Amino acid sequence: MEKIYAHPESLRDISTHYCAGCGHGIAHKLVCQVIDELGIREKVIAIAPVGCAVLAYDYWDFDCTEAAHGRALAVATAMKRTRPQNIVFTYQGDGDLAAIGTSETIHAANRGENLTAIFINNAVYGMTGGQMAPTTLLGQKTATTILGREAKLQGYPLKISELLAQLPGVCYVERASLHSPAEIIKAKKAMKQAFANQIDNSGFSLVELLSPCPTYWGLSPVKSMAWIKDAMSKEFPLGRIK
Amino acid sequence: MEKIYAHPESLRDISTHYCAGCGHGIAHKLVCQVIDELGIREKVIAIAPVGCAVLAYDYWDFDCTEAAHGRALAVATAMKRTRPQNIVFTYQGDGDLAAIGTSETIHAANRGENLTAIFINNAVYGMTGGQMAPTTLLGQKTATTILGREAKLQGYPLKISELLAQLPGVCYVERASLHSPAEIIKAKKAMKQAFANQIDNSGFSLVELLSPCPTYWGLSPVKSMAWIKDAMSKEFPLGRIK
Amino acid sequence: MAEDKRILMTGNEAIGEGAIRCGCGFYAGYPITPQNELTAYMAKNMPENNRVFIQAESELAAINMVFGASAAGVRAMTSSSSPGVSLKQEGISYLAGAELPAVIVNIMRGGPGLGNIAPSQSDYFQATKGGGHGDYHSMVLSPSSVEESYRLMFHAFDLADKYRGPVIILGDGMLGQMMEPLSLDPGEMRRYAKPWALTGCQDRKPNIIRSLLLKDGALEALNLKLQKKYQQAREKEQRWEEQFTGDAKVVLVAYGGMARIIKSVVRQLRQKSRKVGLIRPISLWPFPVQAFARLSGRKVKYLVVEMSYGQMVEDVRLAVNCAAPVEFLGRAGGAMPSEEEIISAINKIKI
Amino acid sequence: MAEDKRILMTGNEAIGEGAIRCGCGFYAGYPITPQNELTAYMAKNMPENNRVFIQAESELAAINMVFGASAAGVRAMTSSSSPGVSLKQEGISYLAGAELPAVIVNIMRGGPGLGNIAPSQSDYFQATKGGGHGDYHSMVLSPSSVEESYRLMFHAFDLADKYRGPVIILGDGMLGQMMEPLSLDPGEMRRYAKPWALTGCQDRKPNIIRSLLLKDGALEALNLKLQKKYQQAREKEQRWEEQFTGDAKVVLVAYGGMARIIKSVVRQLRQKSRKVGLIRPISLWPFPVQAFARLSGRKVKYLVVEMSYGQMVEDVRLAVNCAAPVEFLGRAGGAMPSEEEIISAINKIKI
Amino acid sequence: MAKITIDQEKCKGCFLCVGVCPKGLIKAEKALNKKGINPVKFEGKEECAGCCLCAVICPDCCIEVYK
Amino acid sequence: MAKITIDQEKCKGCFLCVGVCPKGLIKAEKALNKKGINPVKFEGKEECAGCCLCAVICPDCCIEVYK
Amino acid sequence: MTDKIIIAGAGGQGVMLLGKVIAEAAMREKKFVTWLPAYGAEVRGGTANCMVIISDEEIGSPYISLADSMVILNEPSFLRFKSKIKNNGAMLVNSSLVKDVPGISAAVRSLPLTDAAFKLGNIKAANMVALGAFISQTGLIKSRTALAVIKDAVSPDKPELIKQNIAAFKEGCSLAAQPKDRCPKNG
Amino acid sequence: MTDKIIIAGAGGQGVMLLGKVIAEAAMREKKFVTWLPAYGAEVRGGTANCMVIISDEEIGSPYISLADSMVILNEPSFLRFKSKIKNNGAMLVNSSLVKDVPGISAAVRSLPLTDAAFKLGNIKAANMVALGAFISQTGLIKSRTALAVIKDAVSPDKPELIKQNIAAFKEGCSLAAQPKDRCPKNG
Ligand SMILES: Cc1ncc(C[n+]2csc(CCOP(=O)(O)OP(=O)(O)O)c2C)c(N)n1
Ligand SMILES: Cc1ncc(C[n+]2csc(CCOP(=O)(O)OP(=O)(O)O)c2C)c(N)n1
Ligand code: SF4
Ligand code: SF4
Ligand code: SF4
Ligand code: SF4
Ligand code: SF4
Ligand code: SF4
Ligand SMILES: [Mg+2]
Ligand SMILES: [Mg+2]
Repeated sequence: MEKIYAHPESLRDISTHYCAGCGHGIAHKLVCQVIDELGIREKVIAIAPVGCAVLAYDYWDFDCTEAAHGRALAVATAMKRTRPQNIVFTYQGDGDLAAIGTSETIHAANRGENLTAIFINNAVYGMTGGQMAPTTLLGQKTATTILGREAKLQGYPLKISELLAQLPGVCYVERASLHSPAEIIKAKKAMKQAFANQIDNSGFSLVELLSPCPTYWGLSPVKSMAWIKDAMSKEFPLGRIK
Repeated sequence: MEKIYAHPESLRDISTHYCAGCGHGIAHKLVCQVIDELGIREKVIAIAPVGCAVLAYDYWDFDCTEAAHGRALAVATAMKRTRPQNIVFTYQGDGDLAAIGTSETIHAANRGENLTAIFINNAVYGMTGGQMAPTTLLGQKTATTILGREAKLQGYPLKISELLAQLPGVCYVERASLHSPAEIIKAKKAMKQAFANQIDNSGFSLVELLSPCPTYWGLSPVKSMAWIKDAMSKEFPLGRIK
Repeated sequence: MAEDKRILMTGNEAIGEGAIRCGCGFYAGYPITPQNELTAYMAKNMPENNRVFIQAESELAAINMVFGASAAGVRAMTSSSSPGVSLKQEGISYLAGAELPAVIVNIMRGGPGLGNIAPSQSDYFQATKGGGHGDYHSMVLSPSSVEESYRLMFHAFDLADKYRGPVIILGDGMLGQMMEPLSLDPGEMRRYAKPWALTGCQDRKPNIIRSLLLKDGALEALNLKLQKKYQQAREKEQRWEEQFTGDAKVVLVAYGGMARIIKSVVRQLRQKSRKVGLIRPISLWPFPVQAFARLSGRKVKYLVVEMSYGQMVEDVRLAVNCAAPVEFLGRAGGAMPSEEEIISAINKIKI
Repeated sequence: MAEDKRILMTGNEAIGEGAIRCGCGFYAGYPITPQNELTAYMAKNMPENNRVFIQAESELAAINMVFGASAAGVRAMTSSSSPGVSLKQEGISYLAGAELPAVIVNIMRGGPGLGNIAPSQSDYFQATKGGGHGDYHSMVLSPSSVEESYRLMFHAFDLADKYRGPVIILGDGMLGQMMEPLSLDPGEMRRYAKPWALTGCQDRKPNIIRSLLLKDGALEALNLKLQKKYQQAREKEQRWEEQFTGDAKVVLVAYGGMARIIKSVVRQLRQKSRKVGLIRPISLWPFPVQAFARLSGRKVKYLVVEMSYGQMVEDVRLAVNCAAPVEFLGRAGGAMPSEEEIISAINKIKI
Repeated sequence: MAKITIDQEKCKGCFLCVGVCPKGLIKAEKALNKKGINPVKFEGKEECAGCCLCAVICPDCCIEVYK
Repeated sequence: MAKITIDQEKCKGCFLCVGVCPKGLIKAEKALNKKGINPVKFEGKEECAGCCLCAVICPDCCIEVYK
Repeated sequence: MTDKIIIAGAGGQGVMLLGKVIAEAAMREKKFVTWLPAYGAEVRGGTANCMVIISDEEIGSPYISLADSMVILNEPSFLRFKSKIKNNGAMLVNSSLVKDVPGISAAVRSLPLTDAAFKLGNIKAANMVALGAFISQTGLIKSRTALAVIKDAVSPDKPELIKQNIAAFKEGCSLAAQPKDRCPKNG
Repeated sequence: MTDKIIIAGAGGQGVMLLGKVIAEAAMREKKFVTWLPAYGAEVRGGTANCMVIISDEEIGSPYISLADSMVILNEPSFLRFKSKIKNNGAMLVNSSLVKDVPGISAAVRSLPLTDAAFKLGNIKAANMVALGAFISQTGLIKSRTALAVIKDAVSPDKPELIKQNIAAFKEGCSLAAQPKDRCPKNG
């Protein structure tokens, strides 16, 4: 028998610190599969966020740096400008990319930096214990929206991907989801495109992944996937945005 | 004979520090006219930016505060939340609102804060000596884009008003211009609307004003107005955006 | 059996409860460990008490929101932990420059950089010397129990209003996250007139809040005014606790969470009749130099113990002014000196 | 008449030229007075020399871009003035934590808050004690002429690479904006191997740049490593200039722009045979305690003069260690002590 | 039927008013004001329409209009 | 024709694989692993289609598929 | 008298709540008490533990370097903390997850806490099983007080959960009672 | 010998350039020299001034509290700096914009610098008129050196501007020469 689904080469074979059913695990694997398939492992520089995925560098077997919370795309900008021969990507949560890092995100995109951003939207701040994220749905209960997010008080879920798609410097934006194998396969394709764009010097690419955080959604992993399908992807429609 | 065009009551009768032909002078006057006409001078709290208009509080005869560079809308948010009976507005340059303050701008708008923002787009950093602003046009020469702004290096002029208009919490966005009396009259109408919205508790309103900076455009005041008409308003189309 | 009115609370929650009880009308914060319990507490309890709670988009936004609320005359606070507090430095300098009262809580964690989330006292310099730009000082208070965390909030807001400037509560992750019994005695809440606040210029001349002062001499005048306030504070606002300084030959000096540990060391050694005492600075700025001045006639030796590589020890040296030797023991980055290490450091001191 | 090869340059421009000549490959900045000449200079000259110039969207973005370029193994710098440097404090702490070389220029202006754009020395504490969180130190160099502004850049980048950490050039608006003749001698440019840099993991194991250290003891280990480097720097990297300390009874101490003024005071008084001398610290961190230690046997008195209300004076007091009286004269907020004020302060010192 | 007044000391000589007056009633003044620049002056008599265009565009609020 | 292997020590028992297997070949294990949770086990013999759905969704990369 | 207790397990095993219940109960019994949590990376993963000190006098450090007693709910926690128990200390070990308990001089009690909870239908109640066993083993607090705290800890509109917790607590008591101890019947 | 010169006027009058030309010329004449600008709010508005020190020895502060000579181009600058001139100092005043020069003990020269520039067709060249007049008045630098600097200061593809500046400079020389001084013809 032949192994037809194997552990990706770029992913170290150790247990992660993620909760059971956490989408970061799936997304990490996809990143590695794409990098392996494109054969760019030795060229890649990854920028880990501050968020549950800060320890990505413990799992990924290629060059990685940390960035201060929210600043991954500023760090990435300088790396790519000074080392255009490398493939530079950021991997960021919704708090990182769309709250504290809003400015860095928008301006890197607007400059049309030749970068790839993988954006993990789990509608919550995982690492710090489940507070509201910019992407938290209306009505969703979090540690800081005890009665559920209310438009009047906390505003609406921020669709940063749609905003970024408006910018002429941005070449590719797609929203995918990790809630089923079929969607995961689409997500991988989108991510591959986002890396391929960088290889082709096409400018800024971003893939948003709707990703489960069972722990702070208070749902089982299986129910979390259902919630993405039934609730989250209604607010954040899947597909290519640009 | 009757005085049919008078110095607005809310504008102190002193000489400003602005250069000859600077749009800030016109915008200041409009702010005061609108406030006088709405009869809200005693309720108004203005937030001056860091930029050429930082000294607005020397000219406006109502309560004013400074805000750190870019943070006017964060300051305004807290003021309006704690004193909803007041009318709170920010007056900000393009560097202030759309560069260093991007994050505060987007999130205040996204929360749908019941605020009014007057956004002076003069395509340049006036106060610090004419460096590139996020709104600088392609090809425009500034102290930091000596050969003219290039999309590849500095990205495209950022249309933050169009971005903000995407946000459901935003109720009104209009771009007006100060380049002729007719446009100035339209600008005033837009500004009045933006204040009226706040009085009606309608949420976030923003008026962008294309405004001349003759000094750092290297043009005479009259030619600056022509440049707005011929070049700037092509890139930044006038009219109601939302 | 009389019912026990005390409740178990974390230091973080006690800070929140103290703030609410002394009239804090506005809180803005951004999540960060180890102070999340405080943000969560405020998220729940501020609205329930008709106060404003905002989860800001960043620490920068939060401190500038505090600026806004304070300028509007409202008691306002924010909280964070080390990296987040670094981001607030510009804002704190603005508060000082604009003479706006505000309370900033720093529940310190291990640094530098992202570091870790273990308790630490490595931000003493930042808090007391001014991590922001310009010749300003924040007043800095350091609680060392859950009870004191609660009580010092009353004092912090008073100082902020009285001196019109930023007040920092400098705690650490241990203090913030630990629980202790707390009696929620209603503290005294003073009210300060704020004629300078922005409330709309009805029936008065417009007010202006600013820190830009361009006219010849204007900024120097502001600075001289600030220096005068600081001098006044140095005279009136020094706070500390001391134990056994009457006959101690070795005086331990520590603040905050670290002080708890030296206290138990002192208790142990006193049981063995060792002449040790302690000074626990409560106000870190103004630094309680008076505590040291009082002992200047006596032949004591000092041992400063910190969860840092030596920050407060500089202020102790300046306060002691070479009247006595000052030794130092410190560990940081998530480690703290243990009782054993402290005792062995004491044993090394020749008396 | 041999042609004069000197050119007139502002201090800001000299800093930029020095950086370019010693191999700075990346600059990111955000406009702020009084350092705009430096940003403008880099905007023009970095691209002309095939280096990367970015006008960042904020100071925060700029310092984090520097983090990125440095992590990629490139000599990188940013510059700003006081409020903007306050915004960089988190980033500087990260650079220290991740052990990344970088040069940060602060052309100080009047504070606190927005203050004004006059020269000032009010950010000494921030620069030397660590305005960011955690037990780190930036090395801090202070030029006092246009020529030295140029030359110290070579030293700054060397220190950054050698000790792998942030180096701050602490100038003031006077120094940054004034012009003086400058000979552009090519300085020596050392190259440091950077096996830790992120360049893609071809033919080697992956590199990781991080400052989060969660494993038991890991962050303490980093801190001990940093402390060791700092100790080494304290031993090897103290720099200062002194004049007439051999027989001086009053030694003036000042740095940067302020030192120019005490130099002319010393010159004047020496002409009148007054026994005054000066120590001008060039490295503010590590502070040149050796300069003071050398004089500890002699009966001198010190007068520290700053454009602040007393910051460096604390380090002088700690360095002198009560071996001699230390007086202080300072003005800030755009004002600086004049020659007359300094002379009258000297006259008040009993010798 | 209408007229305008110009505060020549506040005038910065931007000449924006000059350009917008449909009747060309505003001219440069020869003399310098204290700022060291040439302000403008009103030269209309009867012709001024009181249209306020000049006043509307004046950044320095130097112009008032009477009708 | 196909089979999967499951690394039970890495398995976190999220049961996502259980839910997606079209043939219901993955079941909870009774015994706890060292993490203290119930991992899953493969109970298919011939039926496994080698469709990889289980492996694709596994967040912890515990599953490898052979065909 | 000062008692220092370390409670450790995996995130999700409820060690924090277990510690809080002990602390709250001790407070109600008029003791000085501190409770100190330690989390993994910011919040999740790895081991979680909390430290509880109960004393008749003011408590210095809430941090425990050498514990009088311990509750160990999983294997990594055992490995991490085994050196921190006093020689004559009392250690309650969850034998469902910790197979070997080598080289410990403390009085070790190994009980299948997770299995017991599993049998009761809620694996998450292992912490309450542990509580019952622990106070039976150590007598540090009265089980009456503990039961009162357990009831107050859960909001009254979840009577099912309260019941489960109490059942788990009692199961712990009886587990511990089996060879040597007995669970006070009036608890 | 140390000469301290303050040059002040409105933003846009070219005081900075005027100072730079003097400084550059002095440097070429092998002097120690400093040039220090002062702007209004960040950049614009109000008065602008610069301070130039020329010396045979190393220069301490570039800041001037008492000037040996001054060039004053507008009225607000006169009011601001009139107290900063030495008793026996030399002050060149732009009489086009400064009408009265009361209470000054320095040697005041009032010349219509702006009017002169206006007549030459470029009001912005008033600074060059001032330069010519100032060095004629004070002899601080050679007019030959000044002329060389003026030429180098403008890019050679703007010959018209260079011509204008030189004309303005010469006009300044002759203005100053009219009652007492003479402009070196070989300048
Ligand atoms: C400056 C700063 N602010 C706050 C934090 C605390 N913090 C760590 S991660 C995080 C947010 C995590 O949320 P997200 O980016 O959505 O990532 P997730 O954990 O959900 O994957 C925060 C606020 C920090 N480390 N630094
Ligand atoms: C934190 C900080 N960064 C930078 C500055 C310097 N600064 C003052 S105003 C300004 C930009 C002004 O541009 P804009 O907002 O467009 O206003 P304008 O002057 O053009 O009206 C800058 C960068 C500052 N004061 N504070
Ligand atoms: S908290 Fe949420 S995002 Fe973080 S590891 Fe757990 S499930 Fe994943
Ligand atoms: S610099 Fe530009 S924006 Fe600033 S006052 Fe002058 S013209 Fe106006
Ligand atoms: S009111 Fe109209 S017509 Fe009269 S001067 Fe002004 S622009 Fe001209
Ligand atoms: S528009 Fe106003 S400032 Fe400009 S020239 Fe006319 S009157 Fe003067
Ligand atoms: S490969 Fe397909 S059929 Fe086989 S176990 Fe996995 S999901 Fe089931
Ligand atoms: S998906 Fe993976 S981790 Fe989850 S139960 Fe299946 S094998 Fe275990
Ligand atoms: Mg998230
Ligand atoms: Mg602008």
